This record gives sequence, structure tokens and C-alpha cells, in this order.
Amino acid sequence: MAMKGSVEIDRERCKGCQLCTRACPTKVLGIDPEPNSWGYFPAKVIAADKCNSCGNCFVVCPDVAITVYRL
Amino acid sequence: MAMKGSVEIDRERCKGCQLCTRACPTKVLGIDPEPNSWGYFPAKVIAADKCNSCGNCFVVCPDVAITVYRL
Amino acid sequence: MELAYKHPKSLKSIQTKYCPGCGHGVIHRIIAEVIDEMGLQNKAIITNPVGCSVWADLYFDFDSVQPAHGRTPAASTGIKRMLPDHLVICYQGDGDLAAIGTAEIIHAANRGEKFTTIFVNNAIYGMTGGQMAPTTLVGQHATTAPEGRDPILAGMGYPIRVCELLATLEGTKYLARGAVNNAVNTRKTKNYIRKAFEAQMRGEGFTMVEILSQCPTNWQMTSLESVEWLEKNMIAFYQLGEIKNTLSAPATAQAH
Amino acid sequence: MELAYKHPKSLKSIQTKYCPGCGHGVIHRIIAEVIDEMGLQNKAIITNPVGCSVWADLYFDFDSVQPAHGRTPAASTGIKRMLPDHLVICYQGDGDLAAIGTAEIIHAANRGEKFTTIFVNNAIYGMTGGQMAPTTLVGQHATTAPEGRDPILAGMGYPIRVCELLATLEGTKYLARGAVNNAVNTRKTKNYIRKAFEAQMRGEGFTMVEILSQCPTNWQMTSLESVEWLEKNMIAFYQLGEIKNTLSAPATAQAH
Amino acid sequence: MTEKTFMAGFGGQGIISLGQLWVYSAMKEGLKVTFFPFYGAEKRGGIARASVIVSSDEIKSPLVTSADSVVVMNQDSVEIAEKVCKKGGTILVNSSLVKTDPARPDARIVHVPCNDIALKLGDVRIANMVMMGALSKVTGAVKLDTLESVLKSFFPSSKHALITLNIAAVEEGKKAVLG
Amino acid sequence: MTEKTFMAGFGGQGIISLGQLWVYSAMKEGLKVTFFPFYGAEKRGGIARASVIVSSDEIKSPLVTSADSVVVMNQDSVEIAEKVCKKGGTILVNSSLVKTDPARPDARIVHVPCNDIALKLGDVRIANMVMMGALSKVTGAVKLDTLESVLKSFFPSSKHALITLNIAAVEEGKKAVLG
Amino acid sequence: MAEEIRLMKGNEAIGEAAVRAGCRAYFGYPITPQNELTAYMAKHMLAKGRIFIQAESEIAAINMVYGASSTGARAMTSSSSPGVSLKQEGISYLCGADLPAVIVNVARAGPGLGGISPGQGDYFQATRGGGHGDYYTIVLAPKGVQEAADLTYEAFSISEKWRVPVLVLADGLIGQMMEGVVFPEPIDPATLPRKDWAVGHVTEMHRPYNHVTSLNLEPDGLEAANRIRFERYGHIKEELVRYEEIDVDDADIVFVAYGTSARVCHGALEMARAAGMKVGLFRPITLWPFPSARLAGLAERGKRFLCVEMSMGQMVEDVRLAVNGKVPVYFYGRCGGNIPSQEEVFAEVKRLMAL
Amino acid sequence: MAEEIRLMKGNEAIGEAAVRAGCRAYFGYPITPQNELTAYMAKHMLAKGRIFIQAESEIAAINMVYGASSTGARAMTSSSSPGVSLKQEGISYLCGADLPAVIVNVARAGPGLGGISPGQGDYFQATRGGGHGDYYTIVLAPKGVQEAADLTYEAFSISEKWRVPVLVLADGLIGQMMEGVVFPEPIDPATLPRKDWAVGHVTEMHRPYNHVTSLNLEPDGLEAANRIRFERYGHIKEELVRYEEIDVDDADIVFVAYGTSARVCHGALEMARAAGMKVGLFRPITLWPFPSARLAGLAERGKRFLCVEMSMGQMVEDVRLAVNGKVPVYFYGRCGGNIPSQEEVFAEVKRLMAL
Ligand SMILES: Cc1ncc(C[n+]2csc(CCOP(=O)(O)OP(=O)(O)O)c2C)c(N)n1
Ligand SMILES: Cc1ncc(C[n+]2csc(CCOP(=O)(O)OP(=O)(O)O)c2C)c(N)n1
Ligand code: SF4
Ligand code: SF4
Ligand code: SF4
Ligand code: SF4
Ligand code: SF4
Ligand code: SF4
Ligand SMILES: [Mg+2]
Ligand SMILES: [Mg+2]
Repeated sequence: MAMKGSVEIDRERCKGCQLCTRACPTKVLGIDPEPNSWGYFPAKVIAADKCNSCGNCFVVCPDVAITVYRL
Repeated sequence: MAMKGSVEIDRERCKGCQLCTRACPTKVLGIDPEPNSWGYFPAKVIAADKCNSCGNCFVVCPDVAITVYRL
Repeated sequence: MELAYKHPKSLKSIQTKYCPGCGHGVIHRIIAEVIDEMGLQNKAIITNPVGCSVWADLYFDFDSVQPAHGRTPAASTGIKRMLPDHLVICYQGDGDLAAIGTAEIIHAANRGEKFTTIFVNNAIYGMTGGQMAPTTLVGQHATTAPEGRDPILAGMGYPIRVCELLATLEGTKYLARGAVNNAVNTRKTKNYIRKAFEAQMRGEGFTMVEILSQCPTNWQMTSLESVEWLEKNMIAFYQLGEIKNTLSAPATAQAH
Repeated sequence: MELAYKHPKSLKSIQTKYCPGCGHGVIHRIIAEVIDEMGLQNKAIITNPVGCSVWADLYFDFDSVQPAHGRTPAASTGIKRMLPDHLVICYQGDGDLAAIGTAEIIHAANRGEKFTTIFVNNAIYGMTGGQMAPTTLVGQHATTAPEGRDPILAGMGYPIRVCELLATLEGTKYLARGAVNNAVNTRKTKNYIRKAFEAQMRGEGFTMVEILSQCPTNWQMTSLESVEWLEKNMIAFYQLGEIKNTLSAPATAQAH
Repeated sequence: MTEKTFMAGFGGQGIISLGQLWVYSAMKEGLKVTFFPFYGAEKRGGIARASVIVSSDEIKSPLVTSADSVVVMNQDSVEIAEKVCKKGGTILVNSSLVKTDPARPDARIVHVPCNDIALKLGDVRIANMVMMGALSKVTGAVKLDTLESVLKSFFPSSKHALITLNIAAVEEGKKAVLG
Repeated sequence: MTEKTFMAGFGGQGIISLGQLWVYSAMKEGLKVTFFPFYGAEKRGGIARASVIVSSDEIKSPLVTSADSVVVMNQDSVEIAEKVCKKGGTILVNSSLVKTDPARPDARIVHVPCNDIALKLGDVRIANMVMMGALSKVTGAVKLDTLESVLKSFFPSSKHALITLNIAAVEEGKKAVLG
Repeated sequence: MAEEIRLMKGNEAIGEAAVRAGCRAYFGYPITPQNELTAYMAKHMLAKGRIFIQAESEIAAINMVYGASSTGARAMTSSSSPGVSLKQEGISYLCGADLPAVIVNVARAGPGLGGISPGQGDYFQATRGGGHGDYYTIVLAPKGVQEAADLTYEAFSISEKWRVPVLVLADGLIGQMMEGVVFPEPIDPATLPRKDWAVGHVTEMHRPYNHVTSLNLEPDGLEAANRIRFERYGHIKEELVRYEEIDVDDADIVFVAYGTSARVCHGALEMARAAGMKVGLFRPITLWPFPSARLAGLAERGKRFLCVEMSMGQMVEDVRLAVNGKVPVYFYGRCGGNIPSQEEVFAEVKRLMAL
Repeated sequence: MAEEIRLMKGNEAIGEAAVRAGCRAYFGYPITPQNELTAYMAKHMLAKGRIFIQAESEIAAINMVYGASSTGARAMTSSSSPGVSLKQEGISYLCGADLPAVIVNVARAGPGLGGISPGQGDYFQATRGGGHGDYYTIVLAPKGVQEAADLTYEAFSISEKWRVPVLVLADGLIGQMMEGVVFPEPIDPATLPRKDWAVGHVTEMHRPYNHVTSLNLEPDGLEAANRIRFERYGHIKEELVRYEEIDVDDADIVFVAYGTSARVCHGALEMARAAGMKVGLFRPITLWPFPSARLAGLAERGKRFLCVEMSMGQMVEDVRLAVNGKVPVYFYGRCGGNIPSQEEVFAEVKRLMAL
């Protein structure tokens, strides 16, 4: 259970819906105040070390903007 | 229950389907061997005195070719 | 000597085009009788479906409208919404209602449209000469099911129980299934129609009476064989009775 | 460092036209994942409905066909009958399936057509800008229900529970309802899809997965509000789970 | 040679098979044929009519509006026969059922007591075959000499027992119009 | 007088309300107007464009294909502006977001830092109003002197509090292009 | 009050005009680019206690119209191209049963799903009865928001007068464009007379029972009914033809165009006139009945015609039929949702002038 | 063996021809007067292990065809007038997606429910695309049972070659009539090549993924697709036009008629020639592409035309368009299910000869 993980957000693919931030059990993700080139405020890793690679963020992301790695 | 009745068949309206003969509990009705002008062999009262005015013949007749009287 | 059973006023006294023994005739008569009994001849409007009863306007002596095949529920919706105090009767065959008109009946029922559908289920396309209907029984022959209806191998599907299907919809208030194979069932069926019409006039919601009816011609039977076939096969599959009754008012209808 | 969750092969890696937070995106991904897992990319054919997912051919990386609004089940029937060893996916919205396409889905289901319907129920017409769908909840606002859906007074009808309606038909073998509002439900939904696809490839009969999905744009909410609204209102009305399962084989699907 | 025949009767009198067997035989005899039944939504017991043409040439209009010959199987069809028969044409009347002749003094009226002959042969349903024999004899258009094989392919084998009876009916029909 | 304006920007930049308020005001000033937004099936964040014409005469084609003036609210719209602006026309550029000028040496390029001004006024969403002020000043086609009453009927009363802010934005826009 | 100018989308103006015309029932199914019309009707019909139903399909909608119209009520539906195709059987039935109805097509680009941008590719369908059998509907083609409102308003009474459905054929531009519009006085549907051919209210109407039907299995009966209807069509052709002419008198080349493309041609005409070219514009307002006689008259005077359509060439056939070979008829078309610019149309007319 | 003459109804002959053409899937819904065709397919397709579905409606049927055709299979549907109206959206989609298909209309009298007797009132619908948008289908009009079989058989390959649906337009008489017919050799569908534009069999076809669609929201893209299709139409017009001429060379008046009415005209022609009148017959076999060029050529030679239809006048517009005012074009029509007699047509031509 206490697996370690890491996530990557594709800033340009992300539409800033925040479903991943809601889904993350360990609050790894937040919102980037800097918009991407589409004008969206994308998700951003704000607490990388807390990621347990559970994949919830990936599973809820409507834009497949997240990649999850198991460390 | 032991009411008395009488029935009239409209020979020209009748199409000879025999549903009334089947429906009559007291076998009042039979088939006329003489066709009507449409070529159908119409129903015919063959035992008038047995009619109890139950109306079954009327109820099943698809061509409303029967009139039932209560005596 | 008292007249006990006589031609109803709301039905014209002319020879019909129906085949000998066809169930449509009886159904016409009991509809007309209920209209007479309720005194609604001048307030009744029937939509005649494309099917053997497309000529019902020749027989019924009240207003009628003839819409496109399967669309009688849509047309009845238009009529009833404009004339909410009228008795609107949506007469349909099984091809009309359960095949091409599936969407229309389901949505009219779901909207709780306040007309009454009289659904004549003869398990066949009568007018077009004996094709398979959605209600054709498994194994039953039809020109388009030459070896009998085969749900699995030929992928022809299963007979659809329309009352049961519509019962899942909230808009439906009264769904009953009768038959005109004999006097007992015909009298019961008339009672269902009466209940449905009364509910309609009270504005309760969607009402329908499905009626199992023989088509001797396309079943390729005599009239007598056809009612026996109906009794043995159709009633076994299509349960008779009130399938759904959530009406508010008690029944006032009585057997005639 | 091992890749745990990555873009599926059967989904192209491009920006979609869907709104932020729209459920279609997740649904696309889980479909693509199951196809990848089953190794069916070269045997998969999807019919894209007229609706927001009409462009699904831009995203799915396998064969696709775009039929008329509501007629995807008919087109899928044509495809699957010609290519019985292929995986045919009939993707539909609630307007497409439960309104204009009512007859087509009911009869395809009744015939036991051996494709899988993915029914995206977002309780609204997405693409056309927020009109009432047959699945819109009572009281829910829509451009064509400006004061909210009112089944009685405005005669707008009741929300239709499609799985429950289809469950009455013998041709249906597997009917499940999932949601993509959170990770748990999304994983379950993917499992349902897997079961349905596997049943299809075994040729068992009609299979469908209904998926409750958010449409933040036309619900006029943020994405976060929309998943909460879905949880509170839609799941309360549309029970999640396997509504009907008469499959012969045991489940092999597993949560990912 | 072109023979345009209009056939009329009740449903159930076998007008359709009469017409079909007529053109089938003609085809076997090397002629061109058209057979057009008036289809309607009439139920059992309705009217049955057909336009039937056999010809050594290509057939133009398949509709018989000016008939060389008319077959009248029942009383109700007399009226249409009067209208459709060409000047100087032939009207074959099933005299068992038709009691008033068509009012067409110019036409040749041929009486064939089809039902009576058929009943004598044992089955009223072959009245149409009697008429076919008469039509063959009177018009000479179709000889009906391949009738047996025609009937074999026309009837399902379950009904092949009836072939002899049908042929007999045709022969009787031919005889009935001798002279 | 006829002023044909092409307006282009992102969805969400208020292009539609800009165009609508422009023609609404023009109508109040007694002009004929047409407003045609390019509707698409694009979702949030798509492209927003409109053909907008105000005129003292009857308006013929409502499509602006050779614009007297072009409003460019974002960088992506520069390309279309280059194409649609008539020879010697005017291009108003939201210089807060547009960093490269349209390559149209013949045209008059007017820079309006709409977002900056709007932000200064406290709400980036009124950048479109700033642009409207500028457009009014530069083209003189619509005076916007009935703007207050226009805004009153345009906004639902719940939003009437914003009217002052909107008017201020328009005024700032006018000022921004002085001289 | 009635003189107030309102700024409205064409779709909404059509809706408001229908409400004012005393439309008692609207039945529709969503489709772009006419959605605002359906939404407008939802809001305003329901608010007025009239009937609005979002039907389950276009087919249901047209058949609801059929039912409502059978009662003599003013009833209406609207859609866009694919949806109108689905209504063809229903329209044929309305015509066969001699029922009035107003049908709006805010057309888009086809065929198939095509696109949602404006199109004029439904001209054949509209004017040649896309449904089966011999029939025509009256077709009115507005050029802008004001005319869309006016023609819709009038469509109800025209349709009732002739007992022929009226199709209002607009396109996505007219539906989506905003212009100023002044509306005619509202009619209270309760004040409209009952129809003696309609069902319902038998007692009040003191009439025998009515049967609304298009069925007639007797060929002679059906032929007679059709011929009576075609006689009515003849009267409609005499009485209803409408068109607009601009600068036609001295013109060498006359544009023939309707709706949006007529607006574009008007723009091109101005450019041409400014360049000293004698160009005119003939704009049919009734597409059926088509103003053939007037066009034939212009042809007699030797004018050449340039037909401009947002299609691959449909109305041009009616122009050719009208001029019957007397003068050349040219065609310029765009399609797929593209609207021709006045510049390209001007270029085309310049090219033809040089011929 | 193949030379055996069989006596068959037109409906059944169409069915047998389709089976022989390698039709892999038939989808239909019952309607008079084409029911024997559906029944024939039920029997023979199922017996051969091919696909027969009695669809829930005409709309479902045409969309099943759309699906089946998307896989490259030879697929077919049939109906009669009201049912064909319901297929219009689907036909527009087939055209927009460039899919082949064979659609049979055994037409009856309209409009509306009308009657079930033969009619030719669906000509406009057939040739002008009753559906929305710019498109045409190829329309073949047989004059009898043999040609109904031949044209149906060929329809499949024509449709595949051009990727344009083919409509076989017959009428109730041709469907119900029996004539002798000789059938072409049967094709085993398994021997037909797979289509590179179709879905399915990706691995075997070594191809990228295919997307069958009529959607294109980019006007330029949609316009380009339409123009490519119209270029193909241009080639079809050059290569496919078919007609039959009888006694045209020396004729003063030439009948123009197709299908059943052409047969009637042929009868009238014989009567006229017997009476010493120089009458000819021009019978279009392809209604689209219409043999306009040939008619124009005949018009150059000064012939007058009498168009005879079982309608109130539809094909006559194509004749007028073709001759472009050069010669008079007369019209004689019957409708409602009435078939003109050769006597009445002869009377009409006699009247015109005297003009
Ligand atoms: C659009 C359309 N499709 C098909 C038909 C042909 N048609 C006439 S009646 C009928 C079905 C009749 O069957 P059913 O509804 O069961 O009525 P029945 O005759 O058995 O009473 C059909 C398919 C039609 N007239 N219109
Ligand atoms: C025949 C036809 N009718 C209507 C439309 C317009 N239309 C496009 S998408 C759509 C409905 C979309 O709603 P839904 O099926 O729920 O899909 P969603 O967009 O919500 O995913 C409609 C009505 C059409 N294209 N064709
Ligand atoms: S994988 Fe799990 S823990 Fe890591 S960021 Fe995503 S949701 Fe949070
Ligand atoms: S769920 Fe996906 S699209 Fe939404 S904010 Fe997170 S990464 Fe971006
Ligand atoms: S009324 Fe009853 S008893 Fe009398 S004849 Fe009829 S069925 Fe028989
Ligand atoms: S039931 Fe009626 S129609 Fe049938 S035989 Fe008896 S009287 Fe005649
Ligand atoms: S065909 Fe059947 S349903 Fe039709 S009239 Fe005859 S018996 Fe009745
Ligand atoms: S409108 Fe709704 S369903 Fe469509 S893409 Fe946007 S959120 Fe998704
Ligand atoms: Mg039936
Ligand atoms: Mg939806």
C-alpha cells in the first residue's frame, strides 16, 4: 500500500478541470496559476513526494493528461 | 338465469365465421347451407326455443350480424 | 320482447372489409358500445392506424384522423393536447405500435399523454399479408419467417410483451390485456376499455388496453381454428388481466 | 521507475474538443484500454453517434462508422452481422439512444444483436446546447425545460431508466450502469465494459453499459460541481451496478 | 398473334391460378406473356381481376383495356366485361353462375357451365380449369399441350394427385365449346 | 455611412457581447445593423468570430469579407485579421495579449491594451468593453451615447450593478486611442 | 408599442412571430442551427399556457403537428436539414390530408450529417416535395430577420387559407444573425374561427363527423382528390407569387438568388454598379410557387441571368425552366457551409460581362 | 441452365437478381406493393445463410444498409413510396459517406397514405434527392420483369464502381406483374474483393484505420468533398446514360416515358403507326443521369415531345430542361393509381398531331 509513485502532467493537454486534484487521496496535485497556451490553468504537482502511484488522478482525468509511474 | 330469448341473424351481414355457433351455450345456432350474396354461408337459427338471451353470440360476432331479444 | 343486444349507435351499420372471423370487428363494437354508454359520441376522436383497421373511419360514426404508420400516438398527442376534454382513442396494430412506432408509443406513454391506446395484438402484419410482427410467437410462421420465428439462429428477436414493457414507465396509469376469442374475455376486455376511457376523461395519464385478436387469414386458419390457436398459444404467452393499475378512482365499469 | 498508468494505444494522443471535465474523455480512455488489454485494436469498429462524441473517430485509433442520429444500433446491426468476429461498439448519448433512437435500441436489444452499446447518460443534449433529454431529472433545467423538467403540468414526461426498460427484453444478456464521477466508479465501469466486450466476443447476445457522465457546460457548472451534482442527484435516481446479468461465462474482468 | 384476355371473378374462384397457368403454358409454347393481377387491399371474398396477354411478339402495354377475350366467372363481373371487351371480341361466361349475358351485341358470347362441369368432375374448385380449356379452344392462342408438365411445376408435389383431375377439367372445357 | 467590422478572439473573451452591444447601441442611434456570429460546434475555449455591420442604409451582405475595421482580441486571430481587413482599413489590436502586429502595412493599426486597462479597472472580463470604446472612437460609427440604457436592457437586473464599471471601461477605451 | 424595434436572432424572431400569429402548438426536436427557435418556443409557449413539446424525434414532431392541425389549431414545427428529411413522409401526409401547418427549415450544409454552417442545398427537397407522391408545399424564403418574422407570421394564415403546409426556408445565417425587427400585432388564438373540416367540437359546430385522411384506395377517387388539389395549386400560382427586384430595368445581367445569397448578390450588385456595370437582382420570395412568369418576361427582354446559390445548383433549374432557353442562365455556387463573398460574386459577374 | 425462362412476379425477380448479384444482406420493412420481394429475400437469403432482417422500420432498414455497406458488403433494402420517404435522411447519409447500396422503390400512388396502386409520383424524390443537401443517386427504371431483374443485378456493381447508391425505381405494376425472365449467372459473394475504403479486416487488408462518415464541420473541407463527388457525377453522366428508342427517326411526335408508362406508350405508338402517324418513343432507362443530351439532339431535329407519366408531371421538367425551349413539350398524366390506357394515350397523340 505504501507504494511510492510519481506523476507527470501534460500541461498543454490539460484543461484544468481539477478532477484529478479532487481524486488524489494525498493531495499531490494543485492548480498552476500560469495558463497554458489554450488559456486553461493546468494541474500541477505540488507535493511530489506524497504520491503513492494509486492512479486515481489518471483514472479520472478526461484528457489523459497524466502519466503515473511506480517508483 | 333461465331467461328466454330470441336471436335474429342478418344473413347479408354475416360472413359465416361460426364464432357464434361456438359461443352459444345452448346450440341455438348452425350454418345455413345456402350462401348469401357475398358467397358466405351464414349462421342460422336451428333451435330457436333453446335461446336464453345470454348474448354470447352477439358478443363474439365480428360483424354485428346478430340481434338478441329478451322475451 | 325487449332488445337485449343491438348494434351500437357509434358504429355504422354497414358491411366491413374485414375477413370472416377477424377480431377487429368485435373490438370496434365494444369500443362503440362504451362510447355510447358514456354518451361521448360527439366528443370522441379516433386515430386509425395504417393496418387492416385503416378504414375504421368507414365504420366508426364519430370523428377520426388517419396518421402515418406507427405515428398514431404522436398524432393523438397533438389532438388530445388541443382538445383535452375530448375522448381520444389511439387504435394501433402490433406492427404499427411495436415495430415502426416503438419510439412514439414509449414516449407518449412516458409523457403520460391522456389518450387511450387500443392495441390490437394479432401477432402478425394483417394488412400487408402476414409478415412477422414484434409480437409473433417463437416458431410461428410468417412470410418473413418462412421457417417460423427463430430468435437465436436467424436473429429475429423475441415476442415483445408491450404492457409489461410500458409498465416500467412512470407515465402509464392503466395497462390491461384482454382478448376477443370468446364471450367471457370479450366482456372483460370491454370492461378494461371502459375503465381506460373513464380514466382518460378524468385526465389521469396514459391508459392502454392490449387486445389479443385473431387474424384467421394470415394465420392461414379457419375462424374457429384461429380462436383456438389464440387460446392455446397467445394467452399462454401474453398473460391476460390488468398488468398495471395505478388509477385513483375505483372502477365503475361493469360487464355488459 | 515503471510506467503504471499511461495513454492507451487505441486512443490517439491528441487534444480533444470536449469541454474541460467532460465525461466523454474518461469513457473513451477506458474503452481504449479494454480494447488494448483484449488485443482487439485491429478488430474493433465503433459507431460514433451524432452528439458530442460524433468526432470520436478523431480520437479512437481503430475503424469507425458515423451513422445518422439515433440509428447507431441499426448501423451496428448491419456491421456486426457482416463481421461477426469483430468487436462492434455502439456508442450513444442519451438523446441519441433514448429519444430519436428509441425504436432502434429496443429492437436491436430484442433481437439480441451481438454488439455492445456504450450508453453515455449525461441527462442532457450536450452537442446542441443543453436541451432536455429523456434522462433529464425531474426539476432539472434545460433550454427546452426553462423552469425545470415538469412531468405533470407541462407533460414533459419522466426520466427513463434505460437499463431497467431493456431488462424486460429477452434478447438482452448484460446490462450494467456505471459512472465516471470518481476513480472507484470509473474502475468499476471499466470492468463492466470488459465483461460486455468479452460476452460480445463469445457471441452471447445484447450487452450494454450505461455510464452516468457529467456535462459541466450544459449543466452550467464547474467540473467539480458537476461530479458532485452527479453523485447527489443522478446516482440517487439511476441505481449503479449490474442491472441484468444472464451471461453464461464467469467474469474474467478485473479492476485496473 | 396477340391475345389479350381480361379475367374477372370472385376471390376464391381461382382467377389468379387460371391466369398464371394460362401464361405459364403459353410461355412453354414459346410465347411472350404478361400477367397482371389487380391487387388490392381487399380481404377474402373480394373481387379478382387480371390482365393477361400472350403474344408471339414483344408485349407492349401489359394492361388489357381493349380485350380480345374476356373471362367472366361470376355475375358481378358482367359489367366490367361489357366495358373492357373490344369491338367484336369474345366473352366467355361461366353460365353456371352468370344468369344475364353481357349487353354487347357485337361480341361473341360463349357460355361455359364451369361450375356444373366441375361439380360433375367432383370438385367445384376446378371450375377455373374448365374455363381455361374453353378459352384455349375458343381463342386458339394457347394450345395447352404442355399442361401436364406445367401443372407439375406449378403445384407442390403434395398436390400432384390432382393433376389428372385438372387436365380432365381442361378437356371438358374444350369440349364444352365445340362447335 | 456603413461600418463593417470583423471581430475575432477566444471564446470567453466576450466577442459575442461586444458585437451585440455594438449593434444594439447602433440600433438605438437609428442605424441598421447586422450581427452574425460564426457558430460552430466548438466547445468552451474555442474560437469566437463575428461579422458586424452598422449602417445608415439597408445592409446588403451581412457577411464581412472586406472589413472596414477589425477587432483582434488574441494572438491567434491576427492571421484572420490580415486576411479580412480591406485595403487601408483599421485593425484594432488588444495589445495586452497580441504581441505581433498584423502584417498589413496598408492598414492603420491601433493598439489597445484592453486586458491591462480592464485589470486596472478591476475585472479582466471587461476587456471587451474597453475595446468597444476604442472602436467607437476610432471609427466614429457608433457613438455609444445610449450605452447606459442599452446595458440596462441587455443585462438582467441582477447584474445592473456592473453597468457603471462597463461604462467606465468604454470610456477608458475611448481615451486609450485618443490622438 | 408594436413599432418598437427589437434586436433579435432570426431563430428567435421566427419564434416570436409564430407566437404572435396565434400558434397554439409547437412540436420540435433540437438541431443546430435552429436551437434558439425551439428554446424560444419552450419559454414563451409554456409561459402563455400553450403547448410546447420537445418531441422524441422529428418524425414524432411532424406527426404531432398532423394531429394538432387535424383539430384546426395553428401548429408548427421546425428543424434543420437532416431533421427535415425525416419529416418528408409526414409532410406528404399533411398535403394528402389537406392540412395546414407551418414548417421551418433553418438549413445547413449537407448531404448526410454534413456540417452545421449555412446551406441552401435543400431547395429541391423544399420545392419538389422530398416526400413521395404528387404534391407541393408553399415555400417562403426570407432574406433576413425582419422578413423571417413577417413571413412566419403570415405563413399561418396562408397555410390555413389554402390548406397547404407552408415551409419557411431559411438558412443558418438567417437563423443565427441578429438584426432589428418590428413585430406585427399579436393574435389571440382564442379569437381564430374553428374550422369546419377539423375534428372535435362536433356539437358546437353542428356538423356531421369529419374524417381527416389521405387514404383513398380507389384510383379514381384518389386521382380526383389530387386533381382538385392541383387546381388549388393553380390558384396559388396566380395569387401568391412574390419576389423583389432591384435595378432590374436597365440591367444586362440579373442575379437570381434567394435568402442569404440574395443579400450577398445585393452587395455584389452595388460593387458592380459602382464600377458602372448594369447589374440587377431578382429575388424570389416564394420559391414555390416560383415567379416563373416574371422571369420569363425578363427573359423576353433579353436579360441574361446569373443564379447564385449556396448549393451545387438547384434553383437554377427553375430559372432555366422559366426562361425556357430564351437567354443564357449562368450559375455560381458555393457549398459545404461556405457563404460566397460579395467580392467573389462580383468577380464572377465581371467575368460574365466580358463574355 | 441460366437460359431457363422462369415465370415470375417483378418483385420476386428483383429478389432473385439481388441474390444472384451476391447481395450479402437484405434489410426491409413490409409495405404493399413490394411485399413479395421482402418475402422472397426472407426465404432465399436465410436459406443461403446470408443476412435477412425484417427491420423495425424503414429507417432502421436503411441504416442497417449503411452499416453493412460500411463493411464493403453488397447490401440492399426495398420499400414503396411512404417507406422510401422515411429513408431520405439515410440516403443522404449514404451519399455523404460515399457508400454503395441498392434501394428498390416499387412505387404506389400518393401523396400520404394514398393508395397501393401503381404510381410514378416519386420521380422528383428519386432524381432530385428527396433528402437534404446536394447529392444524387443513380436511378434505374425498368420497364418489365426482365429488365427489373437485369437492372437490379447490375445495380450492385454500378453502385460499387461509383460509390453512389443506386435506386431501382419500379412501380406496383412491375412489382406485381408476371412475365418470363432469364437470370444472369449467380455471383458468390465470397469471391467479391474486399473494399479498401471499408471497415473491418484491418490486419488482412494491411491498411490504416478507416472512418466512414459524412461529417465535415470545416466548410472548406465539406465543400471539397462535395466537389469531388460532383466530379464523379460528371463522369457518371458521361458513362452511364441509358435509354431505348423506338421509331424515333422519322417521328414527328416522340413519346417520352419510362417504366410502365413507356409500355403503354409503346402500345399507343403501334396504334398510331397503324393509323399512319409518325410517332416514336424515347424511354429513359437511367432517370439520373437523365439522357438530356440525346433528347436535346432530337429536339435539334425538330421533334415534338409528349411526356406520359403516372403522375401530375414530374419527368416532364427534365425533358423541358433538356430541350431548353427548342420544341414544344406536351404532357399527359394520370395519377392516383390509375394507369393510362394505350387508347387514351393514342387519343392524346392524335389530338396533338392535329395541332
Ligand atoms: C411507412 C409505412 N411503412 C409500411 C407500410 C405498410 N403497412 C401497411 S399496414 C402495415 C402493418 C400492419 O400490421 P399491424 O400494425 O399489425 O396491423 P394489422 O393489419 O395486423 O391489424 C404495414 C407495414 C406503410 N403503409 N407505411
Ligand atoms: C436527425 C437529427 N436530429 C437532430 C440532430 C441534432 N443533434 C445533434 S447531437 C444531438 C443530441 C445530442 O445529445 P446526446 O445524444 O445526449 O449526446 P451528448 O452530446 O449529450 O453526448 C442532436 C439532437 C441531428 N444531427 N440529426
Ligand atoms: S497517482 Fe494517486 S497519489 Fe499519485 S498523484 Fe495520482 S492520485 Fe495522487
Ligand atoms: S484531471 Fe486531467 S485535465 Fe483535469 S486538471 Fe487534472 S490533469 Fe488537467
Ligand atoms: S343469445 Fe345466447 S343462447 Fe341465444 S343464440 Fe345467442 S348465444 Fe345462444
Ligand atoms: S359470428 Fe356473426 S359473422 Fe360469424 S357466423 Fe355468427 S353471425 Fe355470422
Ligand atoms: S387480414 Fe387478418 S387482421 Fe386483417 S382483416 Fe383479415 S383477419 Fe383481420
Ligand atoms: S457539451 Fe457537455 S457532453 Fe459535450 S463536450 Fe461539453 S461537457 Fe462534454
Ligand atoms: Mg397486426
Ligand atoms: Mg447527452
